[in-house]
Amino acid sequence: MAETSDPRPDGSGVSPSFLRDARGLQRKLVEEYYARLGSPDRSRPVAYMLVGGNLAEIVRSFGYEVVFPEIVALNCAIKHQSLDNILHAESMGYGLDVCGYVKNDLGLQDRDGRTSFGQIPRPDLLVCSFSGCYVYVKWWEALAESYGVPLFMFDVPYMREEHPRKEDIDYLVSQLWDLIHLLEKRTGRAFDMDALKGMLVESRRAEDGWVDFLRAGRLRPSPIEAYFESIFYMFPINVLRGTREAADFYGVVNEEVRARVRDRTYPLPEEKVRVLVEGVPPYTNYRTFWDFFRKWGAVSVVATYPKVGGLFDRGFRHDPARPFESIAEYSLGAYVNQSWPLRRKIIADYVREYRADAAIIHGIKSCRSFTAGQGDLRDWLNRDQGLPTLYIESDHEDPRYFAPAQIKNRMDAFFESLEQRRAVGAAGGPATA
Amino acid sequence: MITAGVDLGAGAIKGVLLEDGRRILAAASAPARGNPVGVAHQLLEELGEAANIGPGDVEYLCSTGFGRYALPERHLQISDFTSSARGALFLFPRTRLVVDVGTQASRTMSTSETGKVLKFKMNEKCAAGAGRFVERCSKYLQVPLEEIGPKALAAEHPKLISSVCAVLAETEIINNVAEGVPLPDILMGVFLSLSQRAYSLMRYVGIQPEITLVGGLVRNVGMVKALRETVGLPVNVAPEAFYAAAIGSAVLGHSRLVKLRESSVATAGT
Amino acid sequence: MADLLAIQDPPPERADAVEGDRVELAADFREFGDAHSIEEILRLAREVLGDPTFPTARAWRKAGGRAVGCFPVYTPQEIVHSFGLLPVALSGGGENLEISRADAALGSFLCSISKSTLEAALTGLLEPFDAYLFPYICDVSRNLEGIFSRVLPSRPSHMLHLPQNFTSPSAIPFLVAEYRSLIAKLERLTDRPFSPEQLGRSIELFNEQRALVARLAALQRDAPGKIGLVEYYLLRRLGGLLPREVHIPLLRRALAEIERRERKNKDAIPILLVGPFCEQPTLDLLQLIEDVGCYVVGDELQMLHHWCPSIVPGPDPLESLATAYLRTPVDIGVRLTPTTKGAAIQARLDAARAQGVVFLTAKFCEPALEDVVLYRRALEHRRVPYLHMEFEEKSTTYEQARLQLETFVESILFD
Amino acid sequence: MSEIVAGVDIGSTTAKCVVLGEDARVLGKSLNAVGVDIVRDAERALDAALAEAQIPRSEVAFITGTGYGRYKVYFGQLVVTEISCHARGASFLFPGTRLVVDIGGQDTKAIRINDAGEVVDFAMNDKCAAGTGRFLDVCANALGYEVGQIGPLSLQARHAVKVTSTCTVFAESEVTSYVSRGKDPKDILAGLHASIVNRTLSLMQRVGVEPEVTFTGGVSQNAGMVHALQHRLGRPVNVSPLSQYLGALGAALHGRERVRGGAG
Ligand SMILES: Nc1ncnc2c1ncn2[C@@H]1O[C@H](COP(=O)(O)OP(=O)(O)O)[C@@H](O)[C@H]1O
Ligand SMILES: Nc1ncnc2c1ncn2[C@@H]1O[C@H](COP(=O)(O)OP(=O)(O)O)[C@@H](O)[C@H]1O
Ligand code: SF4
Ligand code: SF4
Ligand code: SF4
Repeated sequence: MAETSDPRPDGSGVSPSFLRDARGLQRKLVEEYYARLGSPDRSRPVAYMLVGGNLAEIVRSFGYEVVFPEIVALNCAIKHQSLDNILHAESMGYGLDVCGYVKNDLGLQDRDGRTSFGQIPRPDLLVCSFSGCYVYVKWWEALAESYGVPLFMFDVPYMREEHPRKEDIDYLVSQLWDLIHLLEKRTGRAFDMDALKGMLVESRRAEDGWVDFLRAGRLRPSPIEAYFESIFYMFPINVLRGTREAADFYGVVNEEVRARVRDRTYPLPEEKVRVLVEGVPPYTNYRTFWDFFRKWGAVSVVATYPKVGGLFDRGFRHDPARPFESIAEYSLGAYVNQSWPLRRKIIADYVREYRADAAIIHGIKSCRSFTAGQGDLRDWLNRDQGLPTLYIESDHEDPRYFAPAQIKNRMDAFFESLEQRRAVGAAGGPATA
Repeated sequence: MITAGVDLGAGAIKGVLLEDGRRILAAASAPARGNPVGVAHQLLEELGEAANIGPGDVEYLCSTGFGRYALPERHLQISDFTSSARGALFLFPRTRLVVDVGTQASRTMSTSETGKVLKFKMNEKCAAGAGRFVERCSKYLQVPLEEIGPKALAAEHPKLISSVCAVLAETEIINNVAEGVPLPDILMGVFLSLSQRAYSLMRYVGIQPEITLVGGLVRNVGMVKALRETVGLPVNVAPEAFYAAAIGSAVLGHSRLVKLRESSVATAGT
Repeated sequence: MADLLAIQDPPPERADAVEGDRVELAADFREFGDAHSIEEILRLAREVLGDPTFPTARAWRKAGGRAVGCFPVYTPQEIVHSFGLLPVALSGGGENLEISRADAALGSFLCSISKSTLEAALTGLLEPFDAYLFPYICDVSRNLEGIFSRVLPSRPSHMLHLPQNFTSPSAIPFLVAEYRSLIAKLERLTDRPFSPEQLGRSIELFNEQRALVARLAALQRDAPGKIGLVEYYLLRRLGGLLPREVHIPLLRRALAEIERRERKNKDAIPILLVGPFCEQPTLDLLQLIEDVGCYVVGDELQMLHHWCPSIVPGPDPLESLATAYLRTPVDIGVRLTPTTKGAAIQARLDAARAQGVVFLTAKFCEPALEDVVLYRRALEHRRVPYLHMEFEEKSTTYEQARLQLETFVESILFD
Repeated sequence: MSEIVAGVDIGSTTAKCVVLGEDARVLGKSLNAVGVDIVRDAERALDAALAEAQIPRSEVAFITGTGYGRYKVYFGQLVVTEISCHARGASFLFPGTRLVVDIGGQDTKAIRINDAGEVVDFAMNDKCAAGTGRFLDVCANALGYEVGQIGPLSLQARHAVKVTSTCTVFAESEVTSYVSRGKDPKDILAGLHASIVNRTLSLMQRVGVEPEVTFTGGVSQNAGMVHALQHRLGRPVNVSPLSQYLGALGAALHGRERVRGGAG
């Protein structure tokens, strides 16, 4: 129960005090990246790629600049530019129910790629990693038609068993070679295995650092915000993987995390509830959303969303000793490429490993890949796992679907009921230690 | 040659008498409450009186609108899109894009120079983009429908509505009132939101040089202003555009009648 | 009728099944076996369709047979059939199924077929099936299978990954491996080994059915006056519900009767109906399309049993199947188009001599929605009239649909 | 210190207030429509209930605000969501309650509670305004009835029509189209009620249908809805003339706990 009225009814941006240097460095990396994309003397060809199961290292080893329209879309949403793009896409004929990322991107492309944070260049090549979302196929198909550039389809089998079959890996590796031939033909350059291996070394270093960061959520209290903070720190692992900057970045982050533990600066003054968060964030209003957590002393200690680029914390690593096999294995490991039984298992493990007291599922109206079945997940968590779980819904890109009053009401009620039950537990005996 | 057009709309029933496909003799409307067919009959009677003609003088009756099949004595029924487009063209012959905002739906259609509908689109998903929404606002905000438009003109910082749902949008408006947003800003916000929705339909069918607004909302100066602002182009409006669908169906009725006559003359001649 | 069913090897527990069951099974299907006139066939079809409890699968099961529910579109039912199992199309709950539980599990912004299929699972209506087969045609069908594995843990369900890379030579061995995973489950289910010879025979049988369905479609295209859209649809729809051995002769009889009909074509606009490849529109909506003055001369209705024109037999039937999917599938929204959408739709317009396109897409069906935009652009460029409408498998009012369809027709007819 | 407490529930449609005496007896209550000035509506709700109770404001020890407008109850000392309040209120009136179904003006909630009246799990309609009191209001209006009339009328239906529109606004046109097809308004109403119950059931299943169900919120005053819900569940549900006030009552009870907790 909340005493007195809410100090920040609109939840307008309060800068979390615990974010320090790493956040500044992350900003710098983002700015530099977009500046590079937008620079008029850019000589490198551009490949568009999807985050899940992407082949950034291979493509980069041929000198390509890589653009991730999903990331551009979420940046647009954070900067309140997505609605214009979405409306534009709707006037092109994209229906209300089409994924917001797709609409943002296609709307933006049709408006010449201008954003407040930089000019998004047109693609010379489209690499579609069909890993975890069918919409990827449709999206890249649309881009291929409007730009008339080649589309390479990297078909990644959906994970229904914990371990891939030999045929899966063979299929993936054979496709990787097809891609290499295509890249050789397009750039006139020969494939350079050493360059690739060199990048995989950096990728691996970044992945190790990223996993260290994520695992800090196991501490109690957690020195990190595994959902809202990770949103920032995902950028290097997803966009700059394979570069030295990305790998170094996590060194800085983890240094800061250690300092936080030392100085006892935590995401919140008091960690009252440890939350697992599942689902894509409402980027258009993520500050407001965050405030709804903070008001109740709720810290997310683990989240599934930061794993869309790869389940590194479950063991996948790029490996210069087995370049192709490891890339193949990696591409299978996008979070949404796991079947529901596997997803449930991952979540159950997280709850245990991170000692979560509750789960919040944020469903995205226009993303079926992530969302379809989250109701069942809620039911499973609540009933089979005995974990109090709240389901709320809005959109990642479309601010029209974020109803603050409704969401707040639900979150208030949820945390209120947790508090209430805990209070009773305390009266009846010792509460959680 | 007198033809009648009757538009049995969801909110209002409109009727028009047309002479020789060129001159409007009379036009009238009545709310579509209770028995729409009864209302239409009554309306036709009134029109006859106003135009000073007898019941037998109407040679062809063409219906349109939501209830177009309900009128038993119709000679022909035409869908709303086709009739509104034709009506808009009758009023503004160079119209190439028609925006029709009625009670339950907004529609747009692009037309050829002869009034043939080329492309069209209506708001299917949500009802927040049409006149019924304005009616509800009028009720909630306790501003009579006729005054909503003029009041909105005084807006300085219109407050747009973000909710796509008509019902939830109401709550949003109420919140705005509670937060002290001035009434004109709220009202203009409503019209701008409606216009934006209409604009996205318009862009779907393709923006054309000459645009005409028809349907109930032409009576609303706030809507007209908002639409012009949103589109950034001139938009034709005329008081008669309220009756566009009825006019259009009378016009189509007329050409149909002419065709029938011609063919019967032709057969008689041979 | 009884001898038709004898083609199926008796499943293991049939051994001790009482004779009465067999008689009853025969009795249930005899109606179809005996139904000679179109009217009778259609009446039965409507009855089967109006009943959300899968009467044909129930009848089959009652007699000791086993059935597998197959979600659209590209499901290799031949494999299911080769195990002596009855593959039955899961085409949604139709108009008669109330959705109350599936919303909660699945989510709200989803197509109706996914919800009604889950609702059926949650309310026991899928009881007649021993297993369920889902193809990865979209994220919804894929996730649906994942929920099945929780809500129906005692019945195996399988999700088949359909490759989207149509050029890689390794796609064929990969898809064969996919089939093998399915086969492993079916072997466990039926307790009998996979037989390539039997699969070869099943493929032949399905090809026969495909050829007949193609004949029906050709009739619909070339002499639309002879066959009503609803008639056409029902005949096809039965193909996914009845044992193939029953459907084939039935379709033959129906074709013969239709071909004999002396009906002239009306002055209607020949159109392609694009979009309803998965969720199915109501019969009333189909009727409406015809009523307003359109002939549907090309369509994507009820794809389940003709996801490819024909499977070319080869030494390895699994490879034949894989090749058919990868190289010659019917091109719909849940597959990467090899050329451009413009070229694809133009080819179809030409083949059917259609004058316009009606996009009828299931509400919330994202693959279809995204395709429409590309098609639209191509059609506008070619000045082909089109209309886009959304539908749900359940609806009671058609005012909006009628309005739009009429306008579409008027826009072509009037000048 | 007095133990007189008040709960003020500012909903999307109505403002309700309940004043509880020392023995947790309802001394006064009020119900008003909410307009554009929520702060004033809250004041008015309290004043009206106090007037009925014949108690001056100074004697009220504690005021709790709840409902969508709870943050506008500036004169209160505590805010609690209406979910906790309906739970508490329902469990107070019907101690065996394990599932509360609250259908208000703008949302529908299913709340699973424990024997202490605490919320264990809840679900709310997440899809627009469909299936709520507003839905019935709009449809009643379209048929030309007052909202109070439609429940009883629906009970006289013979062949309920099927209402499929999932949207409140389009349900209105569905209703109009049934009218123009000459359907009996009673049958249409029965169809509308059935369709809401169906949606409500889906929410209830989300949290788990428990044996003892209490129906609260304004729509529980609608006999047609009560009937339809009981029919679908196949057993009776608790309703009370107070059920529209349960949010306010629950809020008052929460306040009472505070007062007593502080005293004890
Ligand atoms: N005098 C008026 N001032 C402002 N708006 C009006 C006025 N008269 C009608 N309207 C608007 O027009 C709408 C009715 O439009 P109309 O085209 O007649 O609809 P339909 O044909 O669907 O019945 C009403 O919902 C109302 O919002
Ligand atoms: N006597 C009644 N008969 C039928 N329905 C009623 C009655 N009184 C109120 N309602 C319904 O209750 C709804 C308001 O419920 P309420 O719980 O007060 O809503 P909220 O708390 O959201 O303001 C109205 O929309 C109306 O449909
Ligand atoms: S996973 Fe979801 S958000 Fe991402 S592209 Fe697919 S549908 Fe869109
Ligand atoms: S959001 Fe509102 S207008 Fe939209 S479908 Fe729902 S009730 Fe209808
Ligand atoms: S209707 Fe569309 S979205 Fe739904 S399961 Fe079928 S293909 Fe997928």
